[in-house]
Amino acid sequence: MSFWFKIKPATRFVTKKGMQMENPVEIQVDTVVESSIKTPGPDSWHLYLEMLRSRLYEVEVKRLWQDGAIPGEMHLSMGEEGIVVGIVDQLIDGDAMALDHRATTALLVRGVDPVLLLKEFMGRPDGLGGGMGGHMHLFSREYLSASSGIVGSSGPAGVGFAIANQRLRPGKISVAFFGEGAVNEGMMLESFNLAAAWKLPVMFVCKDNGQAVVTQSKKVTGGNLLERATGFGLRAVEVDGSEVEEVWKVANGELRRLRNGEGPVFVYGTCVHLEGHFLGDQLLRQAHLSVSETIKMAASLVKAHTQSRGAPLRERTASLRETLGILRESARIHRSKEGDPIPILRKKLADMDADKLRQAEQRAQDEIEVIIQRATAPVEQLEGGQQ
Amino acid sequence: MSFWFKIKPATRFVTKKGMQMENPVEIQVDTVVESSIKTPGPDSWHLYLEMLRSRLYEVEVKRLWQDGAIPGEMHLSMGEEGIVVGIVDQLIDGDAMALDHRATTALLVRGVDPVLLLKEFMGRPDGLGGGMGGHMHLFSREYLSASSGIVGSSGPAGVGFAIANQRLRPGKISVAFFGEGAVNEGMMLESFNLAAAWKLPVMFVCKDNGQAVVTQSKKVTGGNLLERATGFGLRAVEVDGSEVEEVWKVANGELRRLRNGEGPVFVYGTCVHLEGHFLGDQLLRQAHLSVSETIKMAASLVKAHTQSRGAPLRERTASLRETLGILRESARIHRSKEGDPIPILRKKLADMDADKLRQAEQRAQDEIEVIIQRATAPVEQLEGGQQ
Amino acid sequence: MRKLNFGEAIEDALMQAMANDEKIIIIGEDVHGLRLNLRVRFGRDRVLPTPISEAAFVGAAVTAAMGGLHPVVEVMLVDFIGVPMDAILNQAAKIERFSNGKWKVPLVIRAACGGGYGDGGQHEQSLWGWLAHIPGLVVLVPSTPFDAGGLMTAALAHNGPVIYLEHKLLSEALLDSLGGGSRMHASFNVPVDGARGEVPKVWEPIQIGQGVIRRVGEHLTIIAVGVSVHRALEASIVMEKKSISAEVIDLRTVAPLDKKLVIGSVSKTGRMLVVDEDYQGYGLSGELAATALEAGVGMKYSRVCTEDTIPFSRELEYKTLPNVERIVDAAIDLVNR
Amino acid sequence: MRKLNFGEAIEDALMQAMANDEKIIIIGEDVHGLRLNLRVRFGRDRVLPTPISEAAFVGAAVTAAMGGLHPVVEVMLVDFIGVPMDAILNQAAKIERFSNGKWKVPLVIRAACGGGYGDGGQHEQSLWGWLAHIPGLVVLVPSTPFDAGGLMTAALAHNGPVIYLEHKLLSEALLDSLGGGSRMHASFNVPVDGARGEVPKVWEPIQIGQGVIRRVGEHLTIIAVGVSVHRALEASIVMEKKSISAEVIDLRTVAPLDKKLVIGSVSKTGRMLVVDEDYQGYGLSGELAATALEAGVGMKYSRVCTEDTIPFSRELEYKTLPNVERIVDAAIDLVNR
Ligand SMILES: Cc1ncc(C[n+]2csc(CCOP(=O)(O)OP(=O)(O)O)c2C)c(N)n1
Ligand SMILES: Cc1ncc(C[n+]2csc(CCOP(=O)(O)OP(=O)(O)O)c2C)c(N)n1
Ligand SMILES: [Mg+2]
Ligand SMILES: [Mg+2]
Repeated sequence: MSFWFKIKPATRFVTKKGMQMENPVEIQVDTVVESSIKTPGPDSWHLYLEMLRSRLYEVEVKRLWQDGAIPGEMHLSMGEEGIVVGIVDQLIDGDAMALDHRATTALLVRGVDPVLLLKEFMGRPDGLGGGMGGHMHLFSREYLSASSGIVGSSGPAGVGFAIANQRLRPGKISVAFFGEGAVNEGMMLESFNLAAAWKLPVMFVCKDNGQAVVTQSKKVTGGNLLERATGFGLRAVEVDGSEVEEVWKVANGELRRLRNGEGPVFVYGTCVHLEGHFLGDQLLRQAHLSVSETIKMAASLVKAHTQSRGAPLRERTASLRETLGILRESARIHRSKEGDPIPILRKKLADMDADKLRQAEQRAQDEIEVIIQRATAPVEQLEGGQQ
Repeated sequence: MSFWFKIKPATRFVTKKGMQMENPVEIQVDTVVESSIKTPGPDSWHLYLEMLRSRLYEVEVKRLWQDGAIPGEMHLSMGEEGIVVGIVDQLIDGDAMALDHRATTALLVRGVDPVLLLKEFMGRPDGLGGGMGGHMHLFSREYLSASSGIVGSSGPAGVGFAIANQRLRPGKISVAFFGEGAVNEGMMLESFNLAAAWKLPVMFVCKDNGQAVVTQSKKVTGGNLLERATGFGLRAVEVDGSEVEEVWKVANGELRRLRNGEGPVFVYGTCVHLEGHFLGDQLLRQAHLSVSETIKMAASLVKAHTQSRGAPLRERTASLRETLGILRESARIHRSKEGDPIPILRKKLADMDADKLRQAEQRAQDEIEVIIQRATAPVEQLEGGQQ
Repeated sequence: MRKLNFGEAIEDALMQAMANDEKIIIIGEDVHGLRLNLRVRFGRDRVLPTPISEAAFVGAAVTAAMGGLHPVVEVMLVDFIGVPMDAILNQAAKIERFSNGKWKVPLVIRAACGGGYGDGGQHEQSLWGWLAHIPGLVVLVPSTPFDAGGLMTAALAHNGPVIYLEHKLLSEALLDSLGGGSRMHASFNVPVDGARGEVPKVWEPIQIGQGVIRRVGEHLTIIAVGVSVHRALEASIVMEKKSISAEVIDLRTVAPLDKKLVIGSVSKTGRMLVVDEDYQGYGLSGELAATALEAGVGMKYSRVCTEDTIPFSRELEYKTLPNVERIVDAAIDLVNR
Repeated sequence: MRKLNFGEAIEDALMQAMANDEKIIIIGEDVHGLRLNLRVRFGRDRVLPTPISEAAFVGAAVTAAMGGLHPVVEVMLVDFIGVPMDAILNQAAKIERFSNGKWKVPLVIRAACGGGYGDGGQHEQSLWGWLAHIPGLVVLVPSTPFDAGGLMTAALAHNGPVIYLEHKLLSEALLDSLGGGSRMHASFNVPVDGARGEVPKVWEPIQIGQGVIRRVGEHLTIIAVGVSVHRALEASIVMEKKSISAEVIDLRTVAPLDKKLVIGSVSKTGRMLVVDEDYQGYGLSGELAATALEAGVGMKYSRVCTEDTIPFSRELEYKTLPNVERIVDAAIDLVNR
C-alpha cells in the first residue's frame, strides 16, 4: 500500500507543474510496487519510494514553512526515513503507533492522507485535526496513531496501545518512536519496565541522531542505551538507520515475535538530523552566520569572555570552545549528509536499473506536486468535494 | 558518635522504669564504643548497639502508635538496620542524606536528637518540625537530611545534595535511601542517569525487602536491578543487608571512592520488612485474622468468586489463590524473621563476650527509656529547659 | 433500599459496570489487594497491579482508552498526581481537542483525597480545584455512598477523561489503612451520613455537572463538596440555634460547575459562603465568586478553605482544614455584614 | 537609561546577580546554548546543561538549594512543568512548612510561557494561576524588560521557591526559535513596549507582590499580567474613543496578590475586568473576584481569558487568547451593565 493511497478517491491527477486543475483527468493509481508485507525479504524499490516520497513531501513542508504558510515549530523527519520506513511499512490494520514530534514519515507511510496532513500543518479547518492540533499533535483514529510534543510521552502511549491490542486485537502490536534524548525521560524508562513486566506487544524504537536540540546526547547520558534497555528486561536489538533494507529485515523478525506474544523489544537505530532540530534551527543558522550576525553574537560573547568576576580565563575559553565545537560539528553533519539512507539505497537501485529508477522518481515527484496543489488550494474550492 | 549524643545537654539520666524524674542525677554519657570511622575495619560492638538502639526505639514507636499517640501512617525501618547502620555510621559532617518513608534508623544513627524525632512523630509543637511535618517529612538542616513520603523522590534529592556538596563542600557526599519498589519510579531512574552523567558524589542505596505495600516487586519489575543501574553507567555493588559488618566494609570502600570524586555508585542490599508495610498493615492483620473477620472477608470473596458474568472459574480461582499466596508469604516472613540483621550479629557477640553484651544491652534499654520519658513528658514541663 | 459503606458503594458500582462492559479495566498500584473482589470476579486480565510508575501507567491508560478500553486508573492518593501530571494536563485533557473531536479518551482517574486523619501535608491534599483548572477534565467529588456509586457509574458512562476523588474520611478501608483505624485510640471525625447510606440495587448514573441542595435555607448559601458538605450541614444546625438559616449546596461535580444551581440559590440568599477543603487561592472558591458575579448576581461573600500546607499535628490539622467552628464563625460574620 | 530587549534584560540581571553571588547556578536543558554568555563568563560549573529529565533535575534543584546553592532551574516551557510537578507541589513548596520554617528552599524555576505564535496547545499555555494555587510558591510574570530584570533580581533575593515566567511573545530569542522568526513571512503581534525598553544600569529588586497601575482610569479596572497587560492598554486606547476610561493594573506578581492595589482600584471604578491568558476556570480570574468580595467591595465583573485548549490554527488561536476586540467588547458590556 503506498502512502498517497488515502487521497480520497484514490486518484492521481495528470497535471503539469503550475497548471490549473480545472478538469483533471483521473487515473486510478497503480501502486508502483506491491506492498512487501508478504514477501520473504524487503522490496527495495518499494522501500526506496516510500522514503523518497516522504523526503520530497518534507522538502515541500520546509518550503511552505519558510514561506510562512506553516506556523510554529516544525520538526522534520528527514534523515530518519530508513528506520521509520523499514518498520512502518510492515504494519497492518489494528497495529498502533505512538509518535513523537517527528511524526510525518510514519504517518505518511502508514497511509494517512498526505493532503489532510499538510493542511493540518498549515492549521486549516479542513486539516486532519481541523487545525486544532498542528504538526506536533497529529491523530489518526483509523490508524491508531497519535503523536505528542512532550518528549518521552510516546513510551507510555505505546504501552497503552499495546494494552488495548493485547485485549481487543490479539496479534496486533504497537510501535513507539522516539529520539535518544527521550531515553533520559522518566516516563519513557518507566514504560520500558511496564512493558517488560506485562510482556506487552510493543516495539520501542529509539532513533538516535546523537542530538537533542543543541545537546549532544552522549554528554548527558550514562551508560549505553542497549544495555539500559536490557536492564529493564527488554530484548534489545540494534540497526543501522542508513540501511533501510537491514532495518526492514530486523523489524520483520521482531514484529513476528511481537505478534506471537513473545514480549516487548527495544530497537535501537542510528540516524541523522538533516535539517537540524527544527526548521530555522539556530545551530544551523549560526553555522552559516552572516558577517553582521557573527559580530553581534561575538560582541556579547567577547564581553562574557573578558568581563571581571567570573570563572578563571582558562575555564571561560574552554566553555566557549565547547559550544562552538557543537556548532561546527552540527554544521559538518548537515553538510556531509553522511548516514542519509536515501542516497545509499538510490545508488544500489541505479546500478540495478537506472531507467526504472528515473521513471519511478518522476512519478513520485508528480504525485507530490498534486498533493501540494490540493493541500494549498483555497478552502472554498474544495468544499463539497472534500469529505 | 552514638545516636543519643544529640540529647541536649548530652546527658543520661539514672532512672528506673516508671520512676518520676524529679531530680535526675545527670551523668555525662561516655559513648559505649568509640565511633568506628577511623578504624580499619568495622567495630562490631558499635554497629550492634546502633542497630539495637534503633530497634528498641522503634519498638517504642510501635507501642506509641498502637496507643494512638502517633497519628497517621507509620512505616518502621525494622529489618533494614543492617544496611542503614553499615552506611550511615560512616557519614561525617557535611555529608547529606535523602531519605524515604522509613527514615528513623538513618536519622538516629546520624545523630538527630531522638527525643525531638519522637516528639515530631507525635505531632508535638516541640518536635523536630514543630509538628508540621510528621513522620514522613523529617528535616534536619544540621545533618543535611531530608525525608519525603513520595516514593522515588529521594533519588533526585540525593542528586541535588551531591550537586551542592560538589561545589560547596568538596569531599562531602550524599546518600539516597529507597526501596526496590522506588526503582520503577521515573524520577529515580532519571536521577541515576543524571548522577552518572555529572559524575556526582552520590550513593544510591536500594533496600530490597521484596515488597512494595502488597505488591511483590519481582512481579512488576523487568530485569535485574544491578544490571539496570549499570545500564545507566552507574557502578553497582551488592550487599547482604543481614550482615551489617559486610555492609560496613563495602560502604567503607565506596565512600572513599565517592569522596575522591570517582563518581556515583548504586548499592543494592537485601533486607526484610519485619513490621509489614506500615503499622497496622492489612496483610499482616489478615494473616492473623479473627474468625469473624475471616468470614466477613470471605463472604464478599465467595460472592466475587461465584457470581455470574466475569472471568472463567479457573481464572477466578487462580487470582484468588495468587493474592492469598502473597498474604501467606508475608506472614511467613514476618514469623520467621529470617534475614533480621540483629540476632545474626548478636549471636556472634554473645559468643565473644556474653557479659559485655548483656551490660551493653541493658544500657541501651535504659537509654531508650529515658528518651521515651522525655519525649512523652507534657509540653509544659519542658518549656524553658528545652531549646 | 440496602445500605452500603462509601467504599463498598464504589466497588459495587464498579462490579455492576464491569459485568456489563468488558472494556472496563482497572490499573493501579496494589489493585490486586485493594480491589481483590473485582480481581477475583473479573480476572487478572482486567485488574492490573502496576509497578510504582504513575507517569507510565497513567500515560498508558490514556492510549489504552483511545485503543478501545475504558480504564479506571488509580493514583493511590491525589497528592501523588503531580507524578503523572503531564499525562493528564497535556494528553488526556487535550486529545479530544487536538483531534477536533474525532478521538475521545474515555478514562477514569481515581484517587483518594482529603485529610482529617493525621497523615501530613503530602498525603491529605484535595486538589480538585487545581485539577478543574485544566480544560477538558471532568472532576467528581461524591459525599455519600449514593453519590459515590452513582458518580462512578456516570464516570464510566462518560466518553472522556474524568477525575474521580474518594475522600478518605468517608472511606472505611482507606481510613483503616492510612489512618490506622485498627488501633484502639485512633479517633476520626467521620461524617456518618457520608460514610454509610442507602444505595440503589441497580446503579444509575448521576448527571455530571449537577449539584444538589442538601438543606434549604434563607440567609446564606453554603457551597461545598466532599466532607465539607457534612461539616457545613453540621454547622447549619449550630447556626439554626442562632436563628441563621443556611442553604447548603453539594456541588458533587467540581467541573463542570452547576452554575444554575449556584446562581439560583445565591440570588435568593444574597450571600455565598464557600467551604472548600482544597487550597483557598486560585481555585474553586474563587471560581464560585466569579460565576455568580458573571451572572450579574451581587452578593456578600466569604470562604472557609485550606489556606496553607496541611500540618501533621492533629491539632494544627484541625485548625487548617475547614471545621464546624470556622464555618459558623464565617457565616455569622457574613450574615452580620 | 539604556534600552534592552526583554530576554537581554533577564540575562543582564542574571549576569549581575551571578557575579555577586557564587551560589547562583543555572540548571536546564540546552543551557550551554541558551545561556551561552553566562556559561562562558561563569564557567561550566555554574551553567549546567541537563539530560531531558525534568523530574530529576527540578527535584535535584530543590535539595541543591537546601544544600546552600541558589539554583535557577529552567523548564523550557511551562507546558512541560507537569513532568516535574511533584518536585514543585510536594517538595519545593512544602519543605519550609514541614521543617517549621527551619529550612528554606531558595530556588528560581524559570520557564517560557504564553502563546500567540502558532505553536499549538501543548506549547502555548500560561498556567500561572494553576501554579499559584499551590501554597508556598511565589509566581512572577513580568511584562516589560524593566520588570523582567527587576523581578529576576527579586527572585534571586527571595529565600524561597519562585516560579518565574517569561512570555515568548516578549522574548526575541524564544520567538525566533519557537515561532520561526527567522523566516520572511512570519508575523507576530508583539507588544513593542514589552519587547524592548529602558532598564537600569544596576538592577534593583522589584518588591514581590507589588503590582503597578499602568494607566489611570475611572470607569473600570482591567487587571492583567504579561502580554495581556499590553493588550489591555491597547484596548484602553480604543475605548477612550468611545469615552470609556479604563484603569489598567499590571499585577506583575500572580502570587502573592497585591490585594491592596486591586481593592483600591476596584473600589474606585466599581468594575473589574480580568484579562488572563491563563485558563479561565478555577484560577487567577476567579481569585481576583474573591479578593474584592472578601474585602467587602461589591462590583460588576467580567473576564476575558483563555477558555479552552489553545488551537494550533493562527485564526482560532487568535480568537482563543485574549485579544483587543474581546477586551473592548467585554469592557463596553461591563460599563453598560
Ligand atoms: C518534556 C519535554 N521536555 C523538553 C521538551 C523540548 N524538546 C523538544 S524536542 C527535544 C529534544 C528531543 O531529543 P530527541 O528525543 O533525541 O529527539 P530528536 O529531536 O533528536 O529527534 C526537546 C528537549 C519537550 N518537548 N518536552
Ligand atoms: C509517588 C508515590 N506513589 C505511591 C506511593 C504509595 N506508597 C508508599 S510506600 C510504597 C511502597 C514503596 O515500596 P519500596 O520502595 O519497595 O519501599 P518499602 O516500603 O518496601 O520500604 C507506596 C507504593 C507514594 N507514597 N508515592
Ligand atoms: Mg535526538
Ligand atoms: Mg520494598
